[in-house]
Amino acid sequence: MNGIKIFDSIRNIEITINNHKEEIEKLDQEIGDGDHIFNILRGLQELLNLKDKLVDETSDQIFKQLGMKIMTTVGGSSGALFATLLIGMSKKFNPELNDLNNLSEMFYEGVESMKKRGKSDIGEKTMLDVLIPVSKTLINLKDESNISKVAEKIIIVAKDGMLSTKDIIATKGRASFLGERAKGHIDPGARSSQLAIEAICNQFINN
Amino acid sequence: MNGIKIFDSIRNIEITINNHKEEIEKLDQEIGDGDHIFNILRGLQELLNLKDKLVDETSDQIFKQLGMKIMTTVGGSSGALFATLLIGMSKKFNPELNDLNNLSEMFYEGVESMKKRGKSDIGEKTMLDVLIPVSKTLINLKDESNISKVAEKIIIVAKDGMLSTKDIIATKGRASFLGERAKGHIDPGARSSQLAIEAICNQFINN
Amino acid sequence: MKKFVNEVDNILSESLIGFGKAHSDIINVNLSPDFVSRKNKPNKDKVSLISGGGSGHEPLHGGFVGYGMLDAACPGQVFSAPTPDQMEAASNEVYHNKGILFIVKNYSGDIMNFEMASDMIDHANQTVIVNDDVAVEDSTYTTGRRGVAGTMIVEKTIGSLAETGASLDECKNFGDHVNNMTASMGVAFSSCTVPAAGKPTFELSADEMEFGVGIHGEPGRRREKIKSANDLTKEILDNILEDLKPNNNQEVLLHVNGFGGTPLMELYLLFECGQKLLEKKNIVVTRSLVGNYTTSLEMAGGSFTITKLDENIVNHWDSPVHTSSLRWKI
Amino acid sequence: MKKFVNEVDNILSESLIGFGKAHSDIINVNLSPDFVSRKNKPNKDKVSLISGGGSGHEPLHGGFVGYGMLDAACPGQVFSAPTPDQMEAASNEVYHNKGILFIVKNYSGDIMNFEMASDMIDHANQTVIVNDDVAVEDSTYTTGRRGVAGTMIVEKTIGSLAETGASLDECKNFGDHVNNMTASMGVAFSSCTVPAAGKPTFELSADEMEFGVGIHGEPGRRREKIKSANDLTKEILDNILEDLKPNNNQEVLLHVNGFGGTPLMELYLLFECGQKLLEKKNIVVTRSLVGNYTTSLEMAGGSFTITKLDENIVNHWDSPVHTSSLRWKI
Ligand SMILES: Nc1ncnc2c1ncn2[C@@H]1O[C@H](COP(=O)(O)OP(=O)(O)O)[C@@H](O)[C@H]1O
Ligand SMILES: Nc1ncnc2c1ncn2[C@@H]1O[C@H](COP(=O)(O)OP(=O)(O)O)[C@@H](O)[C@H]1O
Ligand SMILES: [Mg+2]
Ligand SMILES: [Mg+2]
Ligand SMILES: [Mg+2]
Ligand SMILES: [Mg+2]
Repeated sequence: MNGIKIFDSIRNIEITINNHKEEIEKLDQEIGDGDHIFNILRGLQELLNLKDKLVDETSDQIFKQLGMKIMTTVGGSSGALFATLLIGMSKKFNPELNDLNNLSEMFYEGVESMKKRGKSDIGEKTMLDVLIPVSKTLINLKDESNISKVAEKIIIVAKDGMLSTKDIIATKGRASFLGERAKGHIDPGARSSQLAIEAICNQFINN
Repeated sequence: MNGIKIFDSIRNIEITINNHKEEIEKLDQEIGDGDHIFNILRGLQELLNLKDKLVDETSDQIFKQLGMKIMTTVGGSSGALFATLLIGMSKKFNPELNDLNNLSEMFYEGVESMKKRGKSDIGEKTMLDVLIPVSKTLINLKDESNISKVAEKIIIVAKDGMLSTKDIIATKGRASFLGERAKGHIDPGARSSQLAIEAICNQFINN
Repeated sequence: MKKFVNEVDNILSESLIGFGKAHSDIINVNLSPDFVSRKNKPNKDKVSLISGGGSGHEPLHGGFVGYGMLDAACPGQVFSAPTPDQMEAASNEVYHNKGILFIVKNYSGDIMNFEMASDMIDHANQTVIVNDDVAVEDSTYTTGRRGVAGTMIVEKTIGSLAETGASLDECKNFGDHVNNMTASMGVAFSSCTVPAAGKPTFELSADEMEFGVGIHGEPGRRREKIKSANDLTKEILDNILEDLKPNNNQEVLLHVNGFGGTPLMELYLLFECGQKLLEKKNIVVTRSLVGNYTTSLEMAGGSFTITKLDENIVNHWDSPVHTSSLRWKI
Repeated sequence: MKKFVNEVDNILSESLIGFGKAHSDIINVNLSPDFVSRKNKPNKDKVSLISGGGSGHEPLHGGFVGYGMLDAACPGQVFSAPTPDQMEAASNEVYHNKGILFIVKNYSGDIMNFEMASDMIDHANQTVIVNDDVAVEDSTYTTGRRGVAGTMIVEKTIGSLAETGASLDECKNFGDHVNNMTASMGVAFSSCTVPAAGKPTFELSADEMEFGVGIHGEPGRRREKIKSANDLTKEILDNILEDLKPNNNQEVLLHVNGFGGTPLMELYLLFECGQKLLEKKNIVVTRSLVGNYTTSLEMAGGSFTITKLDENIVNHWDSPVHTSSLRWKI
């Protein structure tokens, strides 16, 4: 893990999200207020702008600064949540661990912070339906030596999580206001999170 | 001239105007504010509602009451002008004259009152481009014995007047705000006046 | 047509009744003939100000009835001038011995109906005609310019002067003066829908606007492609300033008026564009008003109005006013 | 998309700058982080009230900053909750020794960002959460109800109490009380267009409405055929009254709020429908407010809000207020 790799991942996420711009916009228009894609893209753009400034810093510093940037520029639910994720991750950074171990622990911590911030958990039709299973799977596979295999597994877990939001009733977030009416619609935050995770995983599979 | 005939004419006017509702509406939308047809129809409806109350009154009383009704219910330019026409006409009613003579004098007086009220004259792209030529023709033909011939002549004069508004620049009324832009458009008030006159004339031709 | 309505024919009366109930502390609503009048008659002798015009421009004029502004307002049908019996009845209701001043926007229908009213009433009366819209040519051979968003500035300032007990002539002259110092121009992005018509008055394609539109959705100078707010502002203000010919360091009131369908966010942005541009031209915006004051039902778009300020105008603008849509210092 | 705009990315900041200039007598606008604050800091110690939320609801909240109401407002991007650094900076600007009270509409994004701000600031602070929208279910297992047009009533009344020097606890409790006494519900006839999206958030066919719509154009209870104003009023008020359970002869404030694209004429008509219906049910409308106060950009439609009045609420509603969009007795 280092600055170059982190910013490469962000770049990949941004490309993927941009490719699914209309789809994500539509998801939030259907069961939310339509701003999710703009929040996400604004955040990613702000992060990429920090590359020159942060690329040589230590990874924990980078995560923290990225989190702060999201926190102060994105807004909305996703701004608060992703900022919390990144800042949470930065706190568990441990340079003595190998990357997969380190990332697994960090991600777990980040997701736990999100759960607290959002007072939410799995099964509430939110991005956590992607992020919690991913976090658990990472912990389970953290000692796996075949990174590519881990990445492939994570992609599947993320996709399953994302799809699972389709048929549940939301109890958190804006979709919760809709009750039954949100059934049959995928949660926008779950979709953008899943795409982001897939983008990162693909980096490891391709390498 | 009597109450029955007067209200028959109004009824005929109302039928004709209703048949051209969309057309008149469109004319005022193009170079005005779109209310002309509603003003006219509201006025005609109010007049028809007075039938039972007024039908047995003397003709001058009927014209005066109709004018007052228009004045207090129509509004806009056409309300002020048609009220002025009818009230003006009522003032010149002379039971000693034959109908054509009487009507010609009355109409002349009514149109003169309108010119004063509107501070306007022929050639300004208004209903007066119909009403002034009609008034003049009536005066010229007031001793003609063949009423049907008079009616046919008036129909032509009214139509010519109406069509003449198409290619002039307005200097009065709402279309005057448009300058050159109103060219090529027939004045809505000219069209509704012409249709009203045609409706009355047809009564005499058919008889 | 999607509107809050029961019977289209009753929309005006039901709305007026609601207006009367919502502001029963300051106004009375009379129906047939329709007029809105001040509830608490001023106890001093003053000139009575009466305005009116077609409905659909709310809050103009009924929303400006009250202390420091109008004594009465006569609403016509949507976009149709009111009838003279309305002005007659309103005159009888609000007359206080110093005469009646009518404030009329310059449209044939309004002019004629107010003239008929003037002929009908026995009280001394005069008329101020407002014609602030520079979008249309002013020539002695035509009806001249339209009265638009500047009307409320005329109403506010004469209203204040009348409260001081000024004479009918003084009020009339001051009204003419404020009108001369005021110029406006607007642009529409969409049409409005007259309830009786049930469909939009005109159609604009997705990238078109009506430049110099009237407040009834009448066509303006031309139809053209939409432009940036800065470019629009420049074009509109150039026309207004050409008319007003302000001096260097002229102090002005800058009024950004929304036509009804444009969010406040955009109106404030437009104010910013206008203020910036005026500053560059050494014109000093010392008073401002931003909002939907002279509307065309739900039309999207807006207008700029500038009034050149002198000591009198500014004092009468700042003085207390208590109406349902303009209220300060009271 | 036809809007008054230069660059879509600058619409908020240009608009805020214009807002600041147009009301420079009462407010300051700070950019990056964005917040609006009172110009003349109260010289007595008082609780500082800070609200905020996504932009696009103007005049909420910036239009309610000033004497007798908010000390500061933090506008986010259009329909996106503001970021915690905005609330932190605003808190530092307006703190006056008696603590900070945040007034937050009940949306995940707002709740979370205000919580983060609360964690960040050192000043004593509490939060009133407004959740007046009865269109959505309130259950302990969900996020609960949305905060909509009732928010400004909460802001007005706590604002008044805070001016008296009341403590942070008193303000917080009173805010919760007013929120409990308040319920709202609305209906949309058309969508709004978020500037960044450039196209409408949703589409309704010519005879459809969104019943129970949210103020961001989120779906409500159901999509259905349009109805007469009376029928709509009945359905909405039944829902509100079921929630508020007013006593016989209960005195209430009736607020008809426009979402931005509906003319005042219709809002007053809606008020009339509401007042008539309440009268039949022996509910007495003693205070009223009609207009565009909590908007969804240019969305056509509107909402009813009812607040059950007690002596405290009515006094704090009536007390002087001087903000750019609500002003009386001062
Ligand atoms: N309390 C919460 N816990 C977890 N995720 C949430 C919560 N509230 C919202 N979300 C997520 O945020 C997404 C919406 O983000 P966004 O549109 O940016 O914010 P907003 O809902 O405030 O408009 C939802 O799709 C959901 O995944
Ligand atoms: N000063 C005038 N003199 C004569 N006719 C006029 C005058 N002003 C308007 N008109 C006529 O009135 C018609 C418009 O009537 P209407 O639409 O009912 O009133 P408004 O123009 O006030 O909306 C015009 O088409 C024109 O024929
Ligand atoms: Mg959203
Ligand atoms: Mg017309
Ligand atoms: Mg008209
Ligand atoms: Mg949002």
